[in-house]
Amino acid sequence: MPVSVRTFQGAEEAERALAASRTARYFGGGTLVMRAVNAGDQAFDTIVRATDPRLRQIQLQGDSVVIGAGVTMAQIIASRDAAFLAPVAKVIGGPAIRTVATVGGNLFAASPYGDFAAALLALDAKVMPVGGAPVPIGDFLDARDREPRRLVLSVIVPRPRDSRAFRFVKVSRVKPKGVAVLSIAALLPTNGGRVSGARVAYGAMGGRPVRALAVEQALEGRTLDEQGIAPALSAATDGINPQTDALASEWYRRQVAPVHLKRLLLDQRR
Amino acid sequence: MTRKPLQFQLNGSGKAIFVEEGQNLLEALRRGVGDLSPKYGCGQGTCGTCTVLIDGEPHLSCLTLAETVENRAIETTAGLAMGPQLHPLQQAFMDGFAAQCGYCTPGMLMAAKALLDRNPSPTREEVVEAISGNICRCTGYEPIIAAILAAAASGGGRRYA
Amino acid sequence: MIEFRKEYFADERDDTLNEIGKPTQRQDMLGHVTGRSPFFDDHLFDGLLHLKCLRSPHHHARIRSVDTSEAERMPGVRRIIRARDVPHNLNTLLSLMGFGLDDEPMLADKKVAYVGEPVVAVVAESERQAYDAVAKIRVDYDVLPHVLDVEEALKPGAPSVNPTYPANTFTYHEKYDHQKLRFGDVEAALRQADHVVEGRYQMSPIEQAPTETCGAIAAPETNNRYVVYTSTQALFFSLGTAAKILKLSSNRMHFIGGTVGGGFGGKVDSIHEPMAILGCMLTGRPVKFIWNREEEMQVGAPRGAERWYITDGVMNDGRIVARKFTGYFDSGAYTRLSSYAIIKSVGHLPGPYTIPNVSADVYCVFTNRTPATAMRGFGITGVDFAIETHMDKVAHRVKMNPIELRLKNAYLDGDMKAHRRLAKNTALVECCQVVAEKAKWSIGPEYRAMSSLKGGGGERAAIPHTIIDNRGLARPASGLGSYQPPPAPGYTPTPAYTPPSYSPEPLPVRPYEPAQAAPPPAAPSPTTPRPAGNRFSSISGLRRR
Amino acid sequence: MTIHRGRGFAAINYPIGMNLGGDPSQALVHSNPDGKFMVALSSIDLGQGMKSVTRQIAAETLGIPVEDVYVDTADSDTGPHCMGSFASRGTHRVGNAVIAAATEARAVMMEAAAEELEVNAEDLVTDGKGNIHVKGAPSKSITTAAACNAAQFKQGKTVSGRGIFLVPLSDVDPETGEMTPVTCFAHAAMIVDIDVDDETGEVNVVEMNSCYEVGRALNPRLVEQQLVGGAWMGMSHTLWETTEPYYPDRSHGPVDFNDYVMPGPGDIAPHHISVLERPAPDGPFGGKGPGEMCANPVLPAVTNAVFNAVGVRIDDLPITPEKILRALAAQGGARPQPKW
Repeated sequence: MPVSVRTFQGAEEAERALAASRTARYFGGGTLVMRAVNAGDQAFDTIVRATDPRLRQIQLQGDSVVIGAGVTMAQIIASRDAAFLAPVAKVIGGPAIRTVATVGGNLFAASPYGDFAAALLALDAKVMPVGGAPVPIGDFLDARDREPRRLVLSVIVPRPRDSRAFRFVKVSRVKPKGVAVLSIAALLPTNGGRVSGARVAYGAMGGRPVRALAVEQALEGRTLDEQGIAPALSAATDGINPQTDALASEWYRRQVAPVHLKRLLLDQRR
Repeated sequence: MTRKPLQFQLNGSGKAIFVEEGQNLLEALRRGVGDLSPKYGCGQGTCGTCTVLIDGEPHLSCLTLAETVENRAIETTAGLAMGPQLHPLQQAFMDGFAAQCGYCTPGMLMAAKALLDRNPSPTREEVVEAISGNICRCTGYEPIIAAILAAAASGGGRRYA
Repeated sequence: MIEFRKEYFADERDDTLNEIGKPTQRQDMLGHVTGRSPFFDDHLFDGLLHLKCLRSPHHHARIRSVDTSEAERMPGVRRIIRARDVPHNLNTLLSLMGFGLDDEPMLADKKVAYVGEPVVAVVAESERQAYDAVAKIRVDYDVLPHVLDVEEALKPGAPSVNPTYPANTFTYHEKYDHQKLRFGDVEAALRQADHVVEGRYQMSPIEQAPTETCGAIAAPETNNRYVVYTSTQALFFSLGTAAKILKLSSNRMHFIGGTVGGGFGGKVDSIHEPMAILGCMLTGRPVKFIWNREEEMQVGAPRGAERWYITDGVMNDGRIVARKFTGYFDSGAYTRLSSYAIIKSVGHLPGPYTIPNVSADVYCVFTNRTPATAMRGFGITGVDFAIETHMDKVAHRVKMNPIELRLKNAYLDGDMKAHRRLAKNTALVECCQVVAEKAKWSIGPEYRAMSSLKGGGGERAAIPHTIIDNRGLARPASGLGSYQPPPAPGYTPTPAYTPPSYSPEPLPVRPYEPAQAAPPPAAPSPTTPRPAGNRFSSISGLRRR
Repeated sequence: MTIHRGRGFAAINYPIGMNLGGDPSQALVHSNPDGKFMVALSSIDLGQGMKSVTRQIAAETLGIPVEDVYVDTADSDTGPHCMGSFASRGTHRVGNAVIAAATEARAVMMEAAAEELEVNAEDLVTDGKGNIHVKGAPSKSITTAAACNAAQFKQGKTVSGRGIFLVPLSDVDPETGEMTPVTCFAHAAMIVDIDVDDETGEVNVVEMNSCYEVGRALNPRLVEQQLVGGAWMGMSHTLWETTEPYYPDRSHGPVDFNDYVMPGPGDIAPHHISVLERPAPDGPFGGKGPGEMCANPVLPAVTNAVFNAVGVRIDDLPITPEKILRALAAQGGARPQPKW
């Protein structure tokens, strides 16, 4: 079936068009959809686009920054308001991918992709569906592969009070640009030198970005030194089910997750 | 199969063609306009051989829905030279023997131009980052990195920016 | 970064030539940097059709039925191509050089033997329409047991992969299920050695990964001919293969190529040209057949995996007195070039060393995976990895400087090699010396004083008393003889494809004249001794006359 | 985290020219009336520089400047038979065929010049700059352009030549493997320094030192291209590449350049190369052809460096971080070996 392209002014119309057809796909930046079209993917025959300016906006809203789903990684890198996310955006693909890869698209990318979504998960972002109410990103990701997809308008990202409290690392086999063996995003608020309310998320350690709840609990009230993080490291993969793929096996991902977690928590850069 | 009219600037001159729905920019440039300088390498966004500049930014033409470039300015390797006068990047690639089979070269040149247009005197790390989405199977990258740095040193970034 | 050490072998060179040795710019560089170098797909045709294949989802299966009725009704479809549409649907690449049994169909007919094997081809107005139609083809398979490991494939009762070679091994010299190398008495030497060092080495399958994927465009030309723009790296391999498969006179095809976006061995197999031409013959329109990247990586033949076992007999002083190889080349489902790579490999053993006793048994094994083919260093890269990793183990065992171990065993001008020809023009010693000096890896004065030109020959030129055997006589079950594809009616290999019987006029001197290296009387053979050296063209057992 | 430095060595030789022979290549050379030459081949330039190296070979043989020669590759209507560009046969086979063709064409050009100068062709030499003159008497001279023009318009001679190079097919003995595999060998030795991270199994290639013997370097820049790019590919074969990550299991086969990993521009290490040139007896002007062999020493050198760094032998390529980690676990940790 030939592919038809439907472009809408408003995100709401686009959402309605998507909801009306099981064989329609939303076109964010094209990194997923155009690749599928080029490969003759038979799963969809309609591409839905929206030119809604809201999708491309980055704006401050209280303690949060609201990032349109159509905002690209290049926009994130250039944005002052989203500067804390630049280190994450910088490791998504090469320059020519970052000019099109969108925040919204990353929310739907299957492992080993989706590093940006892992960062949003650690930052406790909320996903705003078109014409809906904000959904905690964790719930959104859990439902992602089960429920019919809804068009995302934006993500609402609480800005870390202390920029040093947010840390991110992407481990890949190829330098400087490679797909993730795993990525770790950690929000590590401290109170009197002790961690309080940590959020830690993995990318490429399962079908979709997942929180490391055991690690978060083990970090509570601890100091970020060899001794303080020891319990967190031993809990690094509790409740985590990494995948095996061309880049690494489940075994390897389990082995090195604590190592890279340690280096992240101790802020050891290589 | 419905076809849509499309107008855009290619290397400074206006183009008006028809594209099939769902057609990517790479095919539109190659078959529609006859600019064969961007090459097909994967159609997946993983090799960079089809890199072109859209409004000055590097894009993978195989992942670009052709109809989205309406009224935008596209640059390809075919437009790099000014008549017989090679662009400093082209000259540096020649002088540095930075091509073997030559298939990745147009994409490399565009990725490099995107860098130099913004950052006329990049560090080695910035050059490495700029071509990190472009696969070369022949050269081992070193001659390409050296050529881009040489072009920058020659003021290439500025002269043609 | 690079230096030319002209002082080495200076007296063997005249460095005063006009053009040779000059850093002349590449003739093709301007085309490359302007994006104007004409690769095969840089030729535009009105009404170009696109060809895509339906491929096997199974490692091994019998094809029960194929239903293309729905696909034929899909928009833009101009032709569905089935096995029965291929004039001569069984081929092996090296038949063009006069050896090899035809063992691979262009489109699978009775069964598929690897995931990705093409079964049906669709020719349509657009690439998308071809994909859409392929998706509508229904094939009913009987899944068969499969084998993926080379040593498993050799066990009795293993699934038989390739009907032409039912025992899963290529047959050499109409006689053996492997290629032998015998030089001296390895077993006796191993018994006398101070140390026996063993190793197992596994080379992975490697994709050539040219940035330009393989493809060809065929178009009707005037005079009832076909013009073919191709990415082949072997123009007359592709031309001859197309002529044979399509039963088409070679001069009715005009092949144009020669500017290729990387090959590395992956563009020898000549798969796209005959398919595109057939599409063109059946539709009367220009047809393009190109692999997408996924096909290039998983359907395109890699350099196959190799498994090597090496056993060395070593003296305390580091002299290697015996080296024994057992090698398994994973050929995948069909022969392509693996049988040939093994001969090349055996001729290379035991590496650049003079070892008085050497033996090798190397098997070309069929498994249910993508067929293997040439790739940069085919037949050598894998075994060199094995040999040199093994040398490091030997050095460690005898507690010796690894470079000194190499030098102690290095081959020198005039030494006899295991394939019974004298070494000439060697330079291993100098390479070791120079790199040691560069990297400040110290070696003893006696080793620094060595030269490839000195100390070779004499006793080292002798061919030792050699033990031979008839292990691995091809099992009667072997398809040889029992399976002979009918020579394609109307197809007669043109002279271009059979080695000319004459020798061209003024030739540079060739080092190895058979006369100068006449084989010594071999040790008594348990089998009827055959005249040393049968024709290479009969390695496969099928000799074209 | 502990990083262990390791150093590995390997030495190799490589058979140049297709194994066993029986693989002819042909070339045709002809001039225009103004003494500018064309070389017609059906050989392939896939990046190795076939067009360029045969152009220099033709110019050298004809005795004219390289600018006066152009090479056309791979047209089956105009280019005579060639088996193809593989098995390190291109430079060796096609180069020799071009020498034969250019020699024949040169002879006609010299006869034409001799007739114009009224001397014997044997007494004439070319200066490589477009002139033909009497040995020892540079003043008695004619340009190659004038000679070719006279051949065409006055003497009715075709300044052209045919060449073929065939190494006759070798026998192979089924019992002993006796054969004449090839006519010459290239050589290489390499020392690689690497770092191994014993917590992640990651390997970082720090530096490569190499010495390659390639016969005469017909064009040093083309040789450099092959050696630099080939060593990169050797790194890649050792530490990154495979179409079947869990061989012999077929699952998880890469389908794109994200999964089919190769060293990126940020992974490459400084490579210091020394080139030795021992001319091959039958190579074109002694050239051997370094295209295939250049990757080979890297695989074992890196593998041996891993052992030197952490004391584990990984005999199964590619050496992924996982394989190193599993081996270290089995060994009970890194055991750095003495450095040389």
